[in-house]
Amino acid sequence: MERRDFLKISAVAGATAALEGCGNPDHQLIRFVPEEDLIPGIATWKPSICTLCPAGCGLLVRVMAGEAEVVRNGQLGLLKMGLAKKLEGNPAHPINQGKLCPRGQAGLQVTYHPDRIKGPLVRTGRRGSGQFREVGWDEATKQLVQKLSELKASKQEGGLAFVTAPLRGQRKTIIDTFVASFKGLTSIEFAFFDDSVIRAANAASFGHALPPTVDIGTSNYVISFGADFLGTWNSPVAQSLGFGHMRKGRPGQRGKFVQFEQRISQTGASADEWIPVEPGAEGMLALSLAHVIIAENKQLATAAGHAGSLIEGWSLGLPDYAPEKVAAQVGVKPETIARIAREAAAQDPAVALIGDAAVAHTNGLFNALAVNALSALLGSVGKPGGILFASGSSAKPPAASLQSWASEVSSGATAVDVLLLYNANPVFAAPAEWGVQRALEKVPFIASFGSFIDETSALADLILPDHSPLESWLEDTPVSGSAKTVVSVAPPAMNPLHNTRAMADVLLDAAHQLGGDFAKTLPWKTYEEAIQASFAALYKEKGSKTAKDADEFWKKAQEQGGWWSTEPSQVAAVISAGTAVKNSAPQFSGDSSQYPYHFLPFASQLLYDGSLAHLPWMQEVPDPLSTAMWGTWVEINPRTAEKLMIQQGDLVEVVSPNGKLRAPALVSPGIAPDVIAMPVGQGHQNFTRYATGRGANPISILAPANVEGTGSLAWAATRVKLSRVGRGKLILFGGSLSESSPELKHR
Amino acid sequence: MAHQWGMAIDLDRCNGCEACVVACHAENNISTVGEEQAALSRAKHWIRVERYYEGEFPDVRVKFTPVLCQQCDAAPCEPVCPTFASYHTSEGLNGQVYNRCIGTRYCANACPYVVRYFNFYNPIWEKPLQLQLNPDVSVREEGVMEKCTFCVQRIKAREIQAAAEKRELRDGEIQPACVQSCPTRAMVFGDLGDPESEVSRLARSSRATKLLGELGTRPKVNYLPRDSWHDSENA
Amino acid sequence: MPIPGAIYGLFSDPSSAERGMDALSRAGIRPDRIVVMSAEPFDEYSFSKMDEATPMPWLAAIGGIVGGTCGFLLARLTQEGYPFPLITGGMPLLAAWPTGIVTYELTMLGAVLTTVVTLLITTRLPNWKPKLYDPEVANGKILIGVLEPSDATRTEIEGRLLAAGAEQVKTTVGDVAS
Amino acid sequence: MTAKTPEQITNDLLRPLSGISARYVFWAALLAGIAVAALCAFLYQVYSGLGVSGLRSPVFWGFYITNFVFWIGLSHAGTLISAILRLANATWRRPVTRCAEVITVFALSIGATFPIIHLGRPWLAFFLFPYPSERGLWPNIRSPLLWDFFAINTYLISSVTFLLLPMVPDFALVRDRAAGWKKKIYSALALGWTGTPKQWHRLETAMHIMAIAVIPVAVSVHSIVSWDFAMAPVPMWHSTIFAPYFVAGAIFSGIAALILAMALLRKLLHLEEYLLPIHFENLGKLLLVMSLLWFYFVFAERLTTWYGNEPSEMAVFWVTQHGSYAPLFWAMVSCNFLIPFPLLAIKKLRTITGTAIASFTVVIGMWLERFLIIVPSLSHKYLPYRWGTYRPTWVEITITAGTFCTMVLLYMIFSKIVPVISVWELKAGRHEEPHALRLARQPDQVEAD
Repeated sequence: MERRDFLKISAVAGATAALEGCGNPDHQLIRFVPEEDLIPGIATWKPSICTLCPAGCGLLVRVMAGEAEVVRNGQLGLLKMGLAKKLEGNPAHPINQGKLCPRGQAGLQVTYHPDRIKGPLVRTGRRGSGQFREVGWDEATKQLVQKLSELKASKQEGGLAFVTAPLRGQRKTIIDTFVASFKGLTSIEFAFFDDSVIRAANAASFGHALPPTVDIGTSNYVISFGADFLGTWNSPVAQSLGFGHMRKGRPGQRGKFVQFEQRISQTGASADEWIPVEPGAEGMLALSLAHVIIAENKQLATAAGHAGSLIEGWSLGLPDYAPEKVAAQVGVKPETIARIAREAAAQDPAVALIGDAAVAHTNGLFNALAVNALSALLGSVGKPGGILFASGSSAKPPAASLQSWASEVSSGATAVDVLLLYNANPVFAAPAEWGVQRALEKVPFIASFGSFIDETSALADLILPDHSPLESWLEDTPVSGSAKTVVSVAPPAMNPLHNTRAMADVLLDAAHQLGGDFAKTLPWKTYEEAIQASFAALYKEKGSKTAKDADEFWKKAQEQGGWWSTEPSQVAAVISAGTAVKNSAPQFSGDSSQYPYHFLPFASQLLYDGSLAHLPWMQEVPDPLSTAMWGTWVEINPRTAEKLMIQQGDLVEVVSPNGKLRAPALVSPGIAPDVIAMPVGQGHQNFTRYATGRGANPISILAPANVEGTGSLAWAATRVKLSRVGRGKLILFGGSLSESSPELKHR
Repeated sequence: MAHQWGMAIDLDRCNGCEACVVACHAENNISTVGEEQAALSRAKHWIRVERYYEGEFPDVRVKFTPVLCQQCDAAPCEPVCPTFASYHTSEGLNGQVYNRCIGTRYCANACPYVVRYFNFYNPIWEKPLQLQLNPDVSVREEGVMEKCTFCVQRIKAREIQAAAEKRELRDGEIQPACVQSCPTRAMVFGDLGDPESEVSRLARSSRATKLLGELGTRPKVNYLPRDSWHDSENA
Repeated sequence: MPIPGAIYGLFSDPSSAERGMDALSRAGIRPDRIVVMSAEPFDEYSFSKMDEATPMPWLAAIGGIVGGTCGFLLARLTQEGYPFPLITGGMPLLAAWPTGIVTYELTMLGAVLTTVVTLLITTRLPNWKPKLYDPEVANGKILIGVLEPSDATRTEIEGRLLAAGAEQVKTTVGDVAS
Repeated sequence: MTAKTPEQITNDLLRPLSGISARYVFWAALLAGIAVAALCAFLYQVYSGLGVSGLRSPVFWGFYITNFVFWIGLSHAGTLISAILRLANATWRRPVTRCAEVITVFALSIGATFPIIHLGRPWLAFFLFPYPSERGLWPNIRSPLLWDFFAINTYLISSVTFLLLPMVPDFALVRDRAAGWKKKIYSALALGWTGTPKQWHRLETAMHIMAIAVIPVAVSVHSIVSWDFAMAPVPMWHSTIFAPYFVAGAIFSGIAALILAMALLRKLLHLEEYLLPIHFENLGKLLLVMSLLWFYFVFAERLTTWYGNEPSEMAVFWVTQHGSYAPLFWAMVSCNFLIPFPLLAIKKLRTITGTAIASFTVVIGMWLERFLIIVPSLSHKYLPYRWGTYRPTWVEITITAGTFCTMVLLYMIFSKIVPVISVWELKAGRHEEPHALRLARQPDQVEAD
């Protein structure tokens, strides 16, 4: 006992000694007076919110005293300050209930990243040259205000554009209000993996323009069409919690999970039954399942209600979708379709969900509507064990499409004088064909609020670095993951390390300097005030049993990381009549004779859409299936590899009608022979020391096809060809693919 | 009776998401080695998720198994260490005393699970990444073997806290970083010496198996293999 | 020890050396006064048949036992108690077989070292002081002589040595170096 | 055995001690250069970290431990062979023993440095010493590495004394013929040896006891080296055959090294009249026996593994037989059996050249054998997910090359300081014949040897 304590003490001492070696210039730095009261060695836990993906999980940040090298008032020195040491899930938070995914864990490294922008920058060199000069906030804000006031004076329409990642809450309100005052567009929201097709389908089928909250935990039968719901899709931590519960949380009862897709995703790997399906045929397959259920009188066609009525031929029992008729197109044996349909119909509750590549075909909306109809037929919509809809935020209006904006700007049809960028990297994450870079080059003044130089912010003239999430006020209204109404809020978990300011604060500051209507439309001095105001409104609307007034309500929300309803929220569906849709076959860019393979980009479990490629943890942790580290790969079936004489680790060239790239080959049995898959995330040309120049970016060769009926990119609609060009560099953590030695076959 | 810390991992729940791996890196100050060293198979992941494919397309299955130090009761790594850097604690953990380690790497050879990781170079945290380091865990220098400790710093902190509060430890009160983060709750940690604990209950279940149990290492991590779905089960 | 006075003959072959030895014995010289030196062992000749008995094998055996005991104690005591018992969670610290290995190795070491020490002590080596010696021995001559001969016997000895076939007879007096 | 007089023998055998040729200086400088490069490589490794080697997970032992086992194995050349031949009273041993014993001492010294070279923190190697320390800890007696510590030290001390004791009379010889500073040095080394019957008897008794002691020590040393592997539950390591297999392999490589060394000495030091074809013939026969024994062990090991069909062992089995290590494996079988067997078995080929060629391949083959025992097993342990591979870097290759050069260099220096053939023993051998005749004539007058 004493011995172990001693070891622990010496361990801590060792760590300190390792960090403060003799002769370290740190010792010559002046020490600032601490800004906080801290007890060394004692950890405090502060709530926060994960901002790395749209799920909006609640965090608890372990904060301990430490000494950081910081600049205060232009002076470099050592400051004893509270430092975030570890991120955990917030156990009280309804979405993630104390759990956290690997990406969320790594959020810590965003704050401490060595290549974070440490203060406002003004471009000095040629645009894109990466030459910047550090300036103070006064000068930086002045420059922004000056550009904006010039713009305001010109009274020009659409002269201001604001490209952001999809946002929620007060930040969105502030940005939208700000942009609206310039008679411009609303902000342009852009993310490569967006949920607009699913929102559109859910709006049509169920009257909720929201991604679904899938209650997997109490479901007995889950059919997933392409959705990587345990990895990156929608609200993965909430879904993983549900998955664990479905499997082993209910003694004596274990649900079944069937996955249809083209390449075994991390989610597919956990399926009880993994069934490959032809790309884009998911809708047809769903309707074939529905056909069996209806035809065998397991359910009445009318049970699907409005969602069913949107499908042509539904009321007739979908005669065109009999398994035998569609089997060839779908690529699934008729008896398998029938069996799955019978199993699903026999299980209550049973649920179907669709996502990722299945809705990123040109017929993605049809696929989504078909799966929605299947879910409705299975009777699980709006019920425990089925699909629920949260009410965190009101249905959002469709954002302006980056694609059309970019083409208008680059063609000169629209003139943009000032472009603001926040948390979006469209130069990397949009297909090259969209011409985002060309459009940006036409904009005379670009200001970015980014924390890092990336492909997009490298083009900026002015960089106004935001705090890292842990240093910032945060709020969020997650739209899926919990049936409860969730409004998260968190004060900064730690003081800013660098000379940064919150984007919302800068914008509010600029608004006040610009004057005019802003005093009324944006009455808050700071972002904190804006959030507090939203909570005051929330208190007025929802009331509280525990807090006696708005102040206490606000204080309690900060302590627990937000406010959430005790009961599932009940939001009325807004169903508008719609016309029945016909099956539409997926269209693929590229002639199948010349480009024989489907190209399937997929979200990386660790790098997500590439926005996390700069975190060393995310680079070094092996991908769950390929076990690849520090690089990308092109996944191909052994039969395809044999045909093309490609071996594991060979450098292959993937050519689409819209471009080509090179990456090492990974030969995997878990992919259809006519599909070539590649993770999104690597291939950054300029994104910190850890991500720059690493691998290739599959987005760059995508055809600019859209999902019919929406403005979304059909990112699974490109065909490619590939060939071996040499030896590549593939770093795998895992040794053998198979548990039994392949050498044994020699016997 | 001293605690006997153990773990149960339900592979029917595990979905291979790697959250445990990152949590472990963050909690235990495991340095990243970078691309060049990773290519030399020197990456350090105290817990890793082993992935095996079975069968050929289209009848492919994938199996995930998180593998961490099994904290064997009859650990092959312990007797081979000439300096007692690897030794058995009274609470059943395979301790690794970094200060005693001279880097023979014998323990890593003896370990059938290959869960011991060697510091081929001094660890590097490019400033200010060093600020993320957990002050409760020592940083290991070049030439030293390291491995999963079941987050002994968390165990000790809770034990000290419970002793200060003059109470017994509650089952489930101690959670190593991997267990705490696991989104599917596949991992359960607790005292195998307490027959009432959740981990003991799982260890006794008919599903429980040990990884390479046939080697006689008596691991304290119990694996509950993937189940299959039977229609009748739910009927 | 100063060089003793001596008279000796140098023989070029062992047979004549043996004769010289016999002649000295017949002359009634006490065996402990006779000195023999050669550049190689002549085990089979009578002039080498002196000082053959030695307890060296027994001493080596005793040395082995002492070494083994040290090994056993080292293995046992260090693991069990010094300076406080190591926490090993009930795992055995001491095992019979490894203790056996250490005991065995130290037994052998003890035997070897005792042998070497016995050799050095009994042959009074190393000893770099001047002593009775003739470098001709290195050229294959066999030296047979008498230490501190009485003046009376000198000529007789010299005569007998020459008669036996000594190539040369030399005398040393007091501290004349070789 | 020869008609040479003691004077001639002395002159012939002491001749190499005087004068240094330009060729000698050139080779010594070259070898010393490579040895210094190896030292620099080691210092570079200490400075940078073990990462400069090619070691990785799961192959934590590579070239260094291969070299360790190889050199310790080679060290069985001498002491063991010379002790056995001494005890067996094989007459032809006399010109051979010292060559062999020198190999032992140098190979053992070189081999013993590798466990330190391979350490992650070599500056803490003293942790292995059993002494009361401020750490409050003794080393772990259960660790085979500690057994190595005891065994190698015992063997080293025994071998050094076994080599040095019979050198004393020869030093005395040199002392008496040298002049100036050389005389001073050799006087010191000769310890004041005069060559009285008492000294000869004690020396011979001591050598006899040591020969008896050193044989089991040598066997135990290589058994313990094998247990470094056999104690770990690693596929194809955890085997009871390992100790005798290693000992046999050690003697095998030791004899080969001895033949090589003798062939070189014979040529370079013009000892054609002392190192005779009969020596090579006899040692060649011994090498042939060991080659057959080696093959028998390999066969027994692989047959048992194949029949046992234990999956983890079969993974290693196949990767050596058909997989990525197969070229090395079959090269090893060729070097250790297929090439030397005909060279040694056919009397016509068992010439000095023939045995030297066979020995050369055996030395290479036995190095490969050590490598193939260590690396394929480590790279294919139980969990296929962590299967790996191993590639040495220039640091390991330089250090390996450096130790070979050091060995040759030490031998070269030794041959200039000490007669490589024991002069007095060789002389003593001349009159064994008459001794035997006397024995037949007057058995009661002659005591047992």
